[in-house]
Amino acid sequence: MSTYAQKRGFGAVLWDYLTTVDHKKIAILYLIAGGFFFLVGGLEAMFIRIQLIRPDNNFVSAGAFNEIITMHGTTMIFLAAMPLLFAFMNAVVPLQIGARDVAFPFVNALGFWLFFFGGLFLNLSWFLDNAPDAGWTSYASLATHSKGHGIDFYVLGLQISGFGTLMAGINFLVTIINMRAPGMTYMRMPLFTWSTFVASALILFAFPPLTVGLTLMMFDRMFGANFFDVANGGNTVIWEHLFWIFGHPEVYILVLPAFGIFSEIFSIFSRKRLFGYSSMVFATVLIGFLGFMVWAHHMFTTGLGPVANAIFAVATMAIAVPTGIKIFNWLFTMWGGSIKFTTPMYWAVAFIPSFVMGGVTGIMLASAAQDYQYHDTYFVVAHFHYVIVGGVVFALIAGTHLWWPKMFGTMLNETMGKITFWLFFIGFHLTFFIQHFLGLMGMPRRIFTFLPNQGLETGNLVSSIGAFFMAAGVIVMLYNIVATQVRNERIGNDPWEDGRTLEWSISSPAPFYNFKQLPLVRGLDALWLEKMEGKKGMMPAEPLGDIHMPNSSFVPVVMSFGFFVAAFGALYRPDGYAWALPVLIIGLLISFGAMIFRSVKDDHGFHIHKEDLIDKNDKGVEA
Amino acid sequence: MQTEEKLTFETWPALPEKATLEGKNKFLGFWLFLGGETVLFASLFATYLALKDKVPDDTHHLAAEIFDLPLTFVATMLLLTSSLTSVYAMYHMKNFAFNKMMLWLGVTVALGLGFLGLEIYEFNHYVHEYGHTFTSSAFGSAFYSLVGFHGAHVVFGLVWITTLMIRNAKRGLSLYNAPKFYLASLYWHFIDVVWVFIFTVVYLMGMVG
Amino acid sequence: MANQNLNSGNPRIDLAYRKRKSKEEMRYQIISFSMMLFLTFIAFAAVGMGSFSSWFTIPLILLLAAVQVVFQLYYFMHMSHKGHEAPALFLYTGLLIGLITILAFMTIIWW
Amino acid sequence: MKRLAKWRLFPLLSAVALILSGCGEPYLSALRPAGEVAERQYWLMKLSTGIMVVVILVVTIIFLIVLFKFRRKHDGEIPKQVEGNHTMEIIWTVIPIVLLLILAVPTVAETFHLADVKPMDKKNKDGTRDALVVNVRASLYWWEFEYPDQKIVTSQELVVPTDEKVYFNLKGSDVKHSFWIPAAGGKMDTNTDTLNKMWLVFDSKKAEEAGDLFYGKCAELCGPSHAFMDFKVKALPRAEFDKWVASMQDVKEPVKAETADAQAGQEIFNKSCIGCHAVTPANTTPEAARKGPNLTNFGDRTRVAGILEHDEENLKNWIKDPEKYKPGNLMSGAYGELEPEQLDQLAAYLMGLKVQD
Ligand code: HEA
Ligand code: HEA
Ligand SMILES: [Cu+2]
Repeated sequence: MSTYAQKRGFGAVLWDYLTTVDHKKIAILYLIAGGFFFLVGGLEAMFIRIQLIRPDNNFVSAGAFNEIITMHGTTMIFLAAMPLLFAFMNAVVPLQIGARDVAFPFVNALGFWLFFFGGLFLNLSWFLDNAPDAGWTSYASLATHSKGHGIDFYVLGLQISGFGTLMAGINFLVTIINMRAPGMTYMRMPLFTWSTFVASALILFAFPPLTVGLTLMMFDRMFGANFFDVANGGNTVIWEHLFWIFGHPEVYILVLPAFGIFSEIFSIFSRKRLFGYSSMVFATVLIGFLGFMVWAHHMFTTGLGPVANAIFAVATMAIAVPTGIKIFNWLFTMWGGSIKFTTPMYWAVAFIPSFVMGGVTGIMLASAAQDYQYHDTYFVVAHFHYVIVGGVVFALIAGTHLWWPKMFGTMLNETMGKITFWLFFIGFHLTFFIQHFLGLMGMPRRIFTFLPNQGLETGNLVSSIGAFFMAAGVIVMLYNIVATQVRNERIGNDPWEDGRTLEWSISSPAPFYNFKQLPLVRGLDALWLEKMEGKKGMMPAEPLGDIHMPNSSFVPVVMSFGFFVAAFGALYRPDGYAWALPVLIIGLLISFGAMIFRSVKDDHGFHIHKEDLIDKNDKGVEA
Repeated sequence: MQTEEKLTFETWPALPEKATLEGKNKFLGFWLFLGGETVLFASLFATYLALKDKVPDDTHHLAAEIFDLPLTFVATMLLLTSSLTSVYAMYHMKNFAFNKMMLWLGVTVALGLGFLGLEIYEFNHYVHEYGHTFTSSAFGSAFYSLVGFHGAHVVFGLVWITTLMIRNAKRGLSLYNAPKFYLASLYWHFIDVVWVFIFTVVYLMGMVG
Repeated sequence: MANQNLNSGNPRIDLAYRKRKSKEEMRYQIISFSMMLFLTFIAFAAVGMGSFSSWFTIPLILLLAAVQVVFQLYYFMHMSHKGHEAPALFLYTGLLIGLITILAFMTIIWW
Repeated sequence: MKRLAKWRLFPLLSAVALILSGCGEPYLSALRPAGEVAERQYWLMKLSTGIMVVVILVVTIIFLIVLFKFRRKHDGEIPKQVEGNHTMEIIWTVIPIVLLLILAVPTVAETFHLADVKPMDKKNKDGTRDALVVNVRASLYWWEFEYPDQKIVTSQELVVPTDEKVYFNLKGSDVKHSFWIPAAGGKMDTNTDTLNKMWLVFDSKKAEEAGDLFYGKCAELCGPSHAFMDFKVKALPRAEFDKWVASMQDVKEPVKAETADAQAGQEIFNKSCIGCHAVTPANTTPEAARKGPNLTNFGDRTRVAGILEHDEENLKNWIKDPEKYKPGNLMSGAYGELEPEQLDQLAAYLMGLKVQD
């Protein structure tokens, strides 16, 4: 497909991607957009670290600093980490379960475009007004107090992209439940698929509280409601609850798929099946479930009372148990294995100590009585960067190297991959380890500068130097990507040679219908089983037949664009601009018009005929 | 089965909404969506319960003073009955009786409209009689958000069912539109489920005090 | 209820069987509808008479609502049918999470 | 992987270096506890750090063995495909549970202990309390401390007696802030909705080490100048504290300006500043009317605006352009431009506002 695409003009390719409903292309869209936002968020992180490199620095102003940290957190979580995970879910999950596509290809595209326009809207705040400045948590009293439109951008942008995320979640759930290939029972699903499943369930239940919270905030700020207005009977703690009922599951939405990626890598590069597969599945589900019972550990100092604090403290600690099960299962997957140190494996291996460091500080935070000291200090910043960067970002980079060949048909350079690794890994520990101590020594988080002679100079300097190492690592990786694509050496089905799951049984990149014939799955690590029996690929589960494919559609872009337009109207309406209300209405009309167009126009898709499939076979396309 | 197939009374499957892969997917996806909606409404209920009767001063009316039992009762009856009529519609859908299905869907829409009319009257009444508005107090904001959100679901459900009816009026039943009708009716039931909690938690409990 | 893909091979038998089954099911629907009406009556009456203490009324009407919703879910929305395992799992998980939310909002917001 | 091991040592080494350098400043660091609350929390930190070090060690040892022992030797090797091992899985389920219990029990106990503020409600017959209670009110970038039983109000500098429990009522007047004196103990939010309560103890010996002055911070993002929302805590022996209270209570009228300059300053103050800043401690106006910090004992303070060295130069700079020092503060633009001479006079007046000698 992509060789074919390259022969066409830029316009045609662009149109192809704007209208695509193919999960593999949507994956690439997510990868590009998420990667872009990761660079933006990383740049913001660099600004933070430059500002804090020495006391009394004035690289950025106080107000701008608050905008930068808010946008850094928001961008990284909502617009970088999650979409990048969606990129791999889209690229890999349908292949891993032996499906021709996701359950709702159209909705898949819609989800992406909603995320994209929501993210765009949020980031336009930099240019149109001021950016949100109340932290990524946007606590009510400060957020309702905040002047300008920053918070409005936050509320509307996240609302739009949140709908996209919710759709993606439902889509993956249905795909995994309904579209598995013959023989692919639940307990034969690869762990990345399992973790996608659980993370999607978390999305399904965690995003509605965020939707409600954002709606209430929007009503308060734009329509005069009183949810958080204490003078009129409102209560700001409601926001804290709603945000964290979403926010805590959110961190597991991020880390579970990361765990899934590492599970694949450990198994592939140790040439061993995952140790304790069923307890891994069980632990994943349990983490997901417990994730909903612990949100108030972010609110220990809010004053919920000792009973609530104690309950939530103990509940939070319980999560260490299933997580520990996973850590030890990974270690024992490698134990007795035949470990090959490729770039993905470097990241996976480095993940273990890094994440455990972050996890155990999480348990310290969970101990309510000590959290009174840690809360809102750099100790917390250190904790969550250890788990997020050491867990999620490591996984994203590892996944990029692991699945790049499957997505693009060419392999990233291993040497440069390892250079990236060392720079980033060293920088990471340099930046964040010392922050534990900064926090304990009395440095609150979210301060735009610190005063000299409070013992905080050295730590901050070290931390900032580390950030430059990370940036260097990222730049090497960018170079690697560009150089690899330019070289474009084609590779075969199973470039790592030790692939175990179905995605490695078809060409790289996969043909647009994925599987000519659905494969017959005979056990866990289906491809590995066949390989061990000396076969080259999977046995088909069905005779060659016509394949039903969905039509491309431009409607998702239009529909998302409508909401994007409407959001501007909603945002500027309270200022009394005459054009605001019409813009709001026009935007909504575009969206609902597109919706009605979609539902009135029948879309039956098309068929690839058997003959054409045989044709391709004969020409020996790919592999 | 393929969606394009022309079917007859004899070949119409037992579960037309799930006869195709698309139908199965839609069916499941929609149920999952309802699972999410449950959390959404629960969050709104929680907010309402936290802010119930929270008003800035005692010139504002409280729940016990404004709610009206007969009005709520009539509204409840309308919505409950519309739930039954949409069951009838699905019964006929399964029996490939297109016209009867359309008839009962029509009745459902009419009942839904009646409910909506009552709700509009009710809100209007609160605003003018008691000065109980969306912006008058936290209680007001929470009340109108919860009940209004449900009302918005009713509106959406009505538009959905009506669009389906118009679009398919001339085409009859097929495996392509059967899942759509089925989902719309599921949605309509779900609206009723939510209403059961609204009349209990908001109105009845509000009147008890 | 067994109104499932019955494939005896003979469409006529199938059809007759299915029709009978549907009829039967329809009877259950009517029964559940009348139950729902009845429960609603009790709930409104309990509040309308106003002669009970709220410690009695509130649990009562909540219970009635719960029962009524079970009727909706299992008969009107066919959750009693086969093939609803995943829907039930997700609906109840949602419900559980929702209830925890409500519990929290009623206990640790106005402390 | 030798290089990996070496690099993993680096953060460890830097940690050790830090610990040796004294874990921060005695007036600011949570690692140098200066009172019962902080000590209890420090004890929990040590306990949990101990547990965590054990966990990390176990993981690291297995990790290192794996990395060195099981690298691929030759290309063709296919290891045995092990499914799992129940005994081992039980072990690594049970041991963490035990470790967590060891942490959970004291956590719960301490959580309840630290929340015990019953003495606040214990009133004697005459309505006074034995416990010292301070009402803390946080406003955009400054702190107000009201001693309800002593009937005095002060701001920016909390004065407390050492070696006894001091109880706090906490609230925020505009947005949410958080009240934190790291050396003395953990923080608690000052909500806008409801009152929070907590207690702290200030150890006399530790106070001495810290020069009798602890640093307090706002620990909840509250706007541009959140970083500058500092306050100071003077911890005095009980007798001296009583003396301070008495001398504060003595101020019934604003402290008289002595020099001519200061008198001129007082006039300006009464014209431009008194609308927000009170200069008597028995501040009976409602909270909403107390728009700026109470300045009764301004001359005794150690910082201007909570952050600047306490001298006239800084004071004048501050008054001239508060925005420059605390962006977004509510004093900016609340009064007209002042001539250099007026600034001198105001500074002279304010610096003379002393209740102690
Ligand atoms: C990917 C993201 C991620 C992950 C996985 C986690 C995982 C955990 N987090 Fe973290 N957390 C965040 C992201 C994440 N967190 C973020 C972003 C914030 C800040 C938000 C903000 O305020 O802006 C935060 C804040 C935060 C707080 C609030 C702090 C405060 O503000 O005061 C707490 C408190 O309990 C906490 C606890 C935990 C715990 C117990 C885990 C556990 O899941 C960890 C479990 C793992 C292990 C324990 C290691 C492996 C286990 C073993 C080897 C077994 C043996 C172990 C023991 C016996 C201890 N986190
Ligand atoms: C997925 C989540 C995620 C990720 C990956 C990161 C990554 C990083 N974060 Fe992030 N951070 C958060 C989530 C995340 N953070 C959140 C939620 C907060 C809380 C916000 C709040 O308080 O509200 C926070 C807060 C936060 C703070 C505290 C701010 C404060 O409280 O005042 C700091 C300070 O050091 C920091 C630093 C960093 C650094 C150095 C990285 C590095 O790992 C970044 C590495 C990446 C790069 C270095 C990329 C550089 C790219 C280039 C140089 C490219 C050049 C450009 C082009 C080619 C176009 N972060
Ligand atoms: Cu959390």
